[in-house]
Amino acid sequence: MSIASALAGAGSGPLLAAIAALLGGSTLAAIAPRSRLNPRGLSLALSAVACVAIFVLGMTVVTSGTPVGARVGTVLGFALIDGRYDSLAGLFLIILGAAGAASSVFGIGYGAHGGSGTDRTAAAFPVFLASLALVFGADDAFAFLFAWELMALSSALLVVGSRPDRDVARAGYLYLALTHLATAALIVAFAILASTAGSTSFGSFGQAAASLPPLSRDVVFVLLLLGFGTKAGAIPLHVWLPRAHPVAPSHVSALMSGVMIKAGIYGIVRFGLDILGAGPEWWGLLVLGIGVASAVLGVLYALMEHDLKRLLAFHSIENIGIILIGVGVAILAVGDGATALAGIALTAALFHTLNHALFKSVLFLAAGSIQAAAGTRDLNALGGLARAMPVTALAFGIGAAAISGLPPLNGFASEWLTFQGLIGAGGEGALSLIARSAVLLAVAGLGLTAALAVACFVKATGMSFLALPRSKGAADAGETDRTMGAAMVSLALACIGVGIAAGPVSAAIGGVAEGLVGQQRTGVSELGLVAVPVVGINAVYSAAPLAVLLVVAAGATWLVGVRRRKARRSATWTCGIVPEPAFEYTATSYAKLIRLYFGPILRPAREVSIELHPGTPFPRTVRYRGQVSHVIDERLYRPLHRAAVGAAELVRRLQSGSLQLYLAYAVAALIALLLIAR
Amino acid sequence: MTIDPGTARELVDACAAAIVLLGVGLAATRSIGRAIWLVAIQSSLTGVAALGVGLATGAGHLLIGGILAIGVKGFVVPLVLGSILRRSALRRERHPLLGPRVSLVAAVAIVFVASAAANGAVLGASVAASRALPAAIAQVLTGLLIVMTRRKALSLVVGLLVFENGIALTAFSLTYGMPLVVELGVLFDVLIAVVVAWVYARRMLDVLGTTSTDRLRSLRG
Amino acid sequence: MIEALVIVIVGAPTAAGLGAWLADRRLATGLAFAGLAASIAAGVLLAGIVFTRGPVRAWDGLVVVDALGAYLLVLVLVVALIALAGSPTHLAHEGRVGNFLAHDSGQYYALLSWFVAGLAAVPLLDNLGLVWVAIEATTIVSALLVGFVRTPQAIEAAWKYLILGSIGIGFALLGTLLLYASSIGVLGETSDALAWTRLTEIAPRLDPGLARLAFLFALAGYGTKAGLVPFHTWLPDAHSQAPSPISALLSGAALAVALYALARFHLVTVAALGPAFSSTLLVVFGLLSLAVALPFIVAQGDVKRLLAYSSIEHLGLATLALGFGGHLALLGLSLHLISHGLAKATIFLAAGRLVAERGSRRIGRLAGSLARSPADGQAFVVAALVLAGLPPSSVFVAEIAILFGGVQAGWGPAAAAAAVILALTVAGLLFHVVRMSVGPPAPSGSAGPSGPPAPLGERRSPTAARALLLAVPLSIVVIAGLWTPSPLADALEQVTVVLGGGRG
Amino acid sequence: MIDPIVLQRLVPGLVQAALTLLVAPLLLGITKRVKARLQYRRGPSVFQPYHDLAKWWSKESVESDASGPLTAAAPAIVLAAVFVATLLVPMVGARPPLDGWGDLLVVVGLMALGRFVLALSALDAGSAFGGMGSSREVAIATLVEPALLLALAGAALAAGSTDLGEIATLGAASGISWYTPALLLAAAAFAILAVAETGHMPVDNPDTHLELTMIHEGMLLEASGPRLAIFMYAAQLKLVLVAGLFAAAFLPVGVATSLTPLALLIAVCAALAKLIGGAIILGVLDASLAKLRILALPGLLAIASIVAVIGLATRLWLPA
Repeated sequence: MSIASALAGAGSGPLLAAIAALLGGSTLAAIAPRSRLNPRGLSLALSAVACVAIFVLGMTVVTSGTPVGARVGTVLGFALIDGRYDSLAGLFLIILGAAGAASSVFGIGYGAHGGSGTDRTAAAFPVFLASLALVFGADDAFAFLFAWELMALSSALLVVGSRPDRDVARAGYLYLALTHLATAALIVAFAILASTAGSTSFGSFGQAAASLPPLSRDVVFVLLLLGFGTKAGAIPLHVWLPRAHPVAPSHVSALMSGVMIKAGIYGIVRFGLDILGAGPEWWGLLVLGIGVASAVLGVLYALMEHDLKRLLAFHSIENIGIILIGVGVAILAVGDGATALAGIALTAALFHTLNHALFKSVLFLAAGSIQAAAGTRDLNALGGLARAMPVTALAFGIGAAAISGLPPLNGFASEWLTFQGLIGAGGEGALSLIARSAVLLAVAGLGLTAALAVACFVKATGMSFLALPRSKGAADAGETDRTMGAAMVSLALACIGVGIAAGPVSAAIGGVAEGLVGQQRTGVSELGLVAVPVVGINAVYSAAPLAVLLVVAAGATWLVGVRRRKARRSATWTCGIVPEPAFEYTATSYAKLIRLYFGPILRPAREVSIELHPGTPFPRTVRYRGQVSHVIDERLYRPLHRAAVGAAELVRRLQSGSLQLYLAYAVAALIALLLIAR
Repeated sequence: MTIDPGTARELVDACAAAIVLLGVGLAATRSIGRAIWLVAIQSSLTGVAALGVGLATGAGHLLIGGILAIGVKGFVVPLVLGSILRRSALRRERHPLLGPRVSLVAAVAIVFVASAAANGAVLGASVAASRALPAAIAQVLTGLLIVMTRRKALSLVVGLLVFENGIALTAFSLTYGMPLVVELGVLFDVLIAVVVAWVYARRMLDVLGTTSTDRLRSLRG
Repeated sequence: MIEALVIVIVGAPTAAGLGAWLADRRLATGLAFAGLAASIAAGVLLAGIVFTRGPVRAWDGLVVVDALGAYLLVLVLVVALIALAGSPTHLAHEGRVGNFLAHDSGQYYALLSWFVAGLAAVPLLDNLGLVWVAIEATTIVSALLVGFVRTPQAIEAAWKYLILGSIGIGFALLGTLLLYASSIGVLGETSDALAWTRLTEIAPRLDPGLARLAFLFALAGYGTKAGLVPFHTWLPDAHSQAPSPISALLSGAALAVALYALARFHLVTVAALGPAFSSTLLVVFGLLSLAVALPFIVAQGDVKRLLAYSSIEHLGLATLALGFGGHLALLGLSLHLISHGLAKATIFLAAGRLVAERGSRRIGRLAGSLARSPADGQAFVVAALVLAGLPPSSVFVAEIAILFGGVQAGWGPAAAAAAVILALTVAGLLFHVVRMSVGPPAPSGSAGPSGPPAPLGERRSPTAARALLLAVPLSIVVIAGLWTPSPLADALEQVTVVLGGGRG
Repeated sequence: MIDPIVLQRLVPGLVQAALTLLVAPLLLGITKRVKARLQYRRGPSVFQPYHDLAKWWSKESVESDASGPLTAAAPAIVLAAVFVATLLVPMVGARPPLDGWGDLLVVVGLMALGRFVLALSALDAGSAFGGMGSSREVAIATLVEPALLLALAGAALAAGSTDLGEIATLGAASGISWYTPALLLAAAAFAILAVAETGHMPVDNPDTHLELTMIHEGMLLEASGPRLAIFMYAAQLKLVLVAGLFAAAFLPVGVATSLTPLALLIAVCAALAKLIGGAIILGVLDASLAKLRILALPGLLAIASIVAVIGLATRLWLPA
């Protein structure tokens, strides 16, 4: 078994070997004893180079369209590594390469601040990258499961390794346990497909899925959705995500949010569209429903958080929801044979996957640098960092604008495509009336999500960077060092670049979508615009010219109106009192109106305790504690957990200690056997 | 010397009947001392029955098996158990899980169930099949009953012995007994089992001060 | 030549045991190691012969060793080596805490050697009756070992183990008897009426009623020894109260030996009645063991009982695989048994040290063990991750093979249920492992002094050797999870053929 | 020479751009005048907004010492966003001035960009009023935007494309049959939302300076001099944008489909008529409605959403 029996493309074989060598090297470097040379930094540098190589490999595969493969090692008759990188896998490699490189570079600086956990678990970072690369290319059930579980284990180690205390351990445990449960669903689904196909290679799963009776095809689909949905963090399988991401070191959270949860999306797309093929309409509607629920609830809960990284974690759920809306419409369209619509929807989903990896990574890295500089992640204790940390502020601002889906950045381009898919589906005759109504309601859902995202990121950006610092830590925060700055700025520029080059990028991604659903209609018209035929007539969003016009108009207004005029600075008007940071709106108060508007869903509870100066009506301290009930955690997981532990306690009474009773069990079982099995 | 098959069958039937009676007695009795002697006699009877059939069919291993059974289970075991009984203060099974009357009824019921099961089972014919099999199955069930309803450690060992007698009788009645090597092995294992039980009974007396299994309920869950 | 090897395999430890019984601590340790070393040498040689040249016979059929027997022999001897190597440290601690006196270690090594001899004899014997005798002998010897420490709990555990074990295995004797009765009906009273080689040949002509009854009793009997629910009740007490090297041997090897005996009966029954009857029973009992072990693992407080229930769960999985049948599942089973043996032995030793150092078995009080004793703590965590079946371990490969094989063999729903239960069990296991290893070290008012070496002149083996002892088996299991060397693959293939899995 | 096709698209574009820029303050003046008249007051002249803008433009700009660089840059971005949005909406010609650059979703996106920057800059001064105005603005937006998209989706489905040029051309061409019940319901929903979007009664009172009730004004509290002028002008331009969007999507009558000067003249008159009509209606609403409590707003905007949903339902389930 040669190291890389490359299927095609002479150049890509050595590239695969290079990637393997680099990641292997960085793992060894991380394990090396504390030598003079900083092993952690070396390992992260090697990882960064490996990620660049992965990015190049992804680009070659997507642009050349010829799949690249490698098959290494056998365990008990299974192939340990069996990669076949077609254009879909290539796209995800690009995502891994970009986000991975930036996170590794950021990690170098971040480590120096002691923020990235013990050295021992540093070795898990390159393993995590390697497992991600393997998952996206796996072409064999065992190799996929091997990479999948290795990804879960290495990321859990990175999470737990950061700070060995009780709640970090609990978060790491919950994450590993839930992912393992999801993998059980995957194992069963793969087993069913493998037994009908007679082999464990994904290639043979295609016909096997076609030959399955409808009921077991539905079972396989639901199992796969359960398994991949948990990894993607879609509602109601999301509970681990807001607990695990904030606890991990920031460059790991960026990678987990930017790339790892995309493995779930990759799975749903690879199986939902590529392998299982056309299915009944309720498949698409189920994914669409999960998408809308994840989007709306994700952003709602994000709004209520005032821990910056938990807020970003919930936003990952929201963006996964937006991606799943695109995937849901694609599955719906493929099921009903509307390939043009499927092409648009899938392109939108894949484009948003790329965009989310970019802006979510920059936001998490910025959150990491804020925590390193100001020592806290609590928005209510930040403020006024823009002056002290201009680079982080700029990067976070661009990321915030992108995630809120504002033109001309990349977030808007993919959300625009998703809207086109939805409205197109609404007008698509091939879909049933129920599906078309559901899709149009999804338009409202996505609109609500976009508006809530704007609210959330005005809050996050405003509370962190503007006005006066609310705590001493925020007051004397300094700018982070150059490597962290470089990583953040490069990602922010990527957001702007992809935003402006939305035409060519979405055309390339359209090519990937075409490979899966047979047709794509995102062409690049004469002015470098994005042309999307909705039900026959083109709708256009030309990113580049609009961006230029916006800059020119804004620049002109600024030059005429503001630049020459010297602005006098004086105190803010606060009804005559000397202004203090306490007057400013805090994150909790900013989200108050939305908390009241969406009360039925969030069911806010608040507790105000006022302590008076003894004997006088004047309050000495007012303590406000409000929190929002996470309906899924309370209604679904907590009762389940209580029931499980209760049942366990009940069954444990079987082992009551009495010898005579034990013998009675054995005799009863034997008699039962004798009576039943004769 | 050989005896004709006719008398061998009567001898076996007599032994079987006696064994059943002893079994019922064992189930009923509450004094551990008496129980030990009853089980010793019962074991010896199985040895005698084996000797009878051995003489009738001239099967050498049955003879050796019978003699050894009488020797080991008839004499050595009671001595071992007796030594423990003398050291422990409690000689009676004060309140077993089933009262004497109920366990008596249970023992008799077991005999009927066993005979029904024996006839029901489609078994190969063999000279001693007539009465020995129901007795054997009865002893197996009685042994289990005793272990499940007694509190004292020694009573459990007695129950174990009745159970082993039942199995030996089944072996001998179904198939003229196992091959010699296996027969010896089984006897050897029974002997070590009793010795180890003796070791632990003694250690229980030293550490716990009593051989009642009520004190042995601390390991739960 | 085979006869000589067999004599050395079983005889060497037995003789060493006799010598050790009377000798003082240092001589007893030496004797025990020598006996085991000889036995391992002979065993590996015999296994090599069997795997290269096929089954061997000795003493006109009394001893027959085929691929399955050789595989089990190697498993037993390897786990025995791990257990024996862990004994000096354990005895040193027990001596310091005063649980037993200096002269006891002689008896300990003697009993351990006899226990190993008994376990090693089982795969060599052809006659099912003698297999039963050997297993019963190991039960009794291990009963003495379980209760070796003179604490009330140990006595309770040993007593229950003895009584329940003897009665349980009594049922197996009944099963053997019924099989013997049916085989006499066909072969007449010949000497090899109970030889499983002959039995599988004449199986189709056996009386179906008797064969069915025989398997039921054998399932009850050997199920007790293998820890199948509901016959498992003695196992958590015995494995958690025994000295940790003995628990390692019990969990790693003794359970596998019992399953081997059950497998022999299963093969005969399949030959006689076709696969439906016995496979269904094995699958049912396998699933039952998985399901019942789950709550005990999730809501567990004592670390050793946690590992005992994990053994019940893994043996349930092995029984399930045996019931599934088919090439893939049985290949998974063969890999699973050896991996479980190694990993479980290591984790018991590591847990033993952690408990000894902390002086308490409560998982809550063992918190922060990674910080307190990094070597043992890390070994414990790695072994737990391996046992949980996370990727780089061969247990993961075996589980995937078993589940895939199960669906292939038509047991879709059972495999699905097993997959879910396994995942939940792993969740429970990891919860306790995380609780134990991470977290702030509990206040250090620990009872067990982990201070200077044992006053009784008991010398603990150097820390490097101790760390190596734990690292080697774990690295084997991890490497086996990444790459299957051809000799191992070939051996596993032969074992699968013997188990009725047919060619790949 | 410039070839005719470019000319054909350029001329209406330039005319529309000039028209919108010039008429924006006038609309506000008309609204205030109508409101005053209905309140039996003479009210300021309709050209008063022009004077205000000029006044502010010449005044000195005062910034809060707590604010950062964003305060200076925000007005430019807000105005640019709204201005570019107006260029995407066909008011005079059937095709928008920037034909083929963006559709109604891009217009909504640009409005969101304007809102994002305005709300963010309001926080920069660190005063409670800025925070209050900003949080209310974004909260109301979360209620408006879903219904807005549903209403516009109704129009898009009627024309088969989200491109405003396509919608206007098809609307103008199909005459009376364009006004199906579904479209009318969408128009009604859009009308309610337009009021909320432009910050008029009953959602927000544009004239008040009472801290506790103002939303849009609250954000501009710290703005002064040219920055205030630009913000106010952007707000006025937004009124034109929303009215133009309504006209293009739901009332595309009188839109110039050919270059002839006559058609151009008619189109300009029609556009002016629609804009002034809208301003008058807003004036009447301002005078007759009381401001809704902030917590009662969901009720009003829920009505709009339901109307939009019914519109879509009629389109899907009972096609004509």
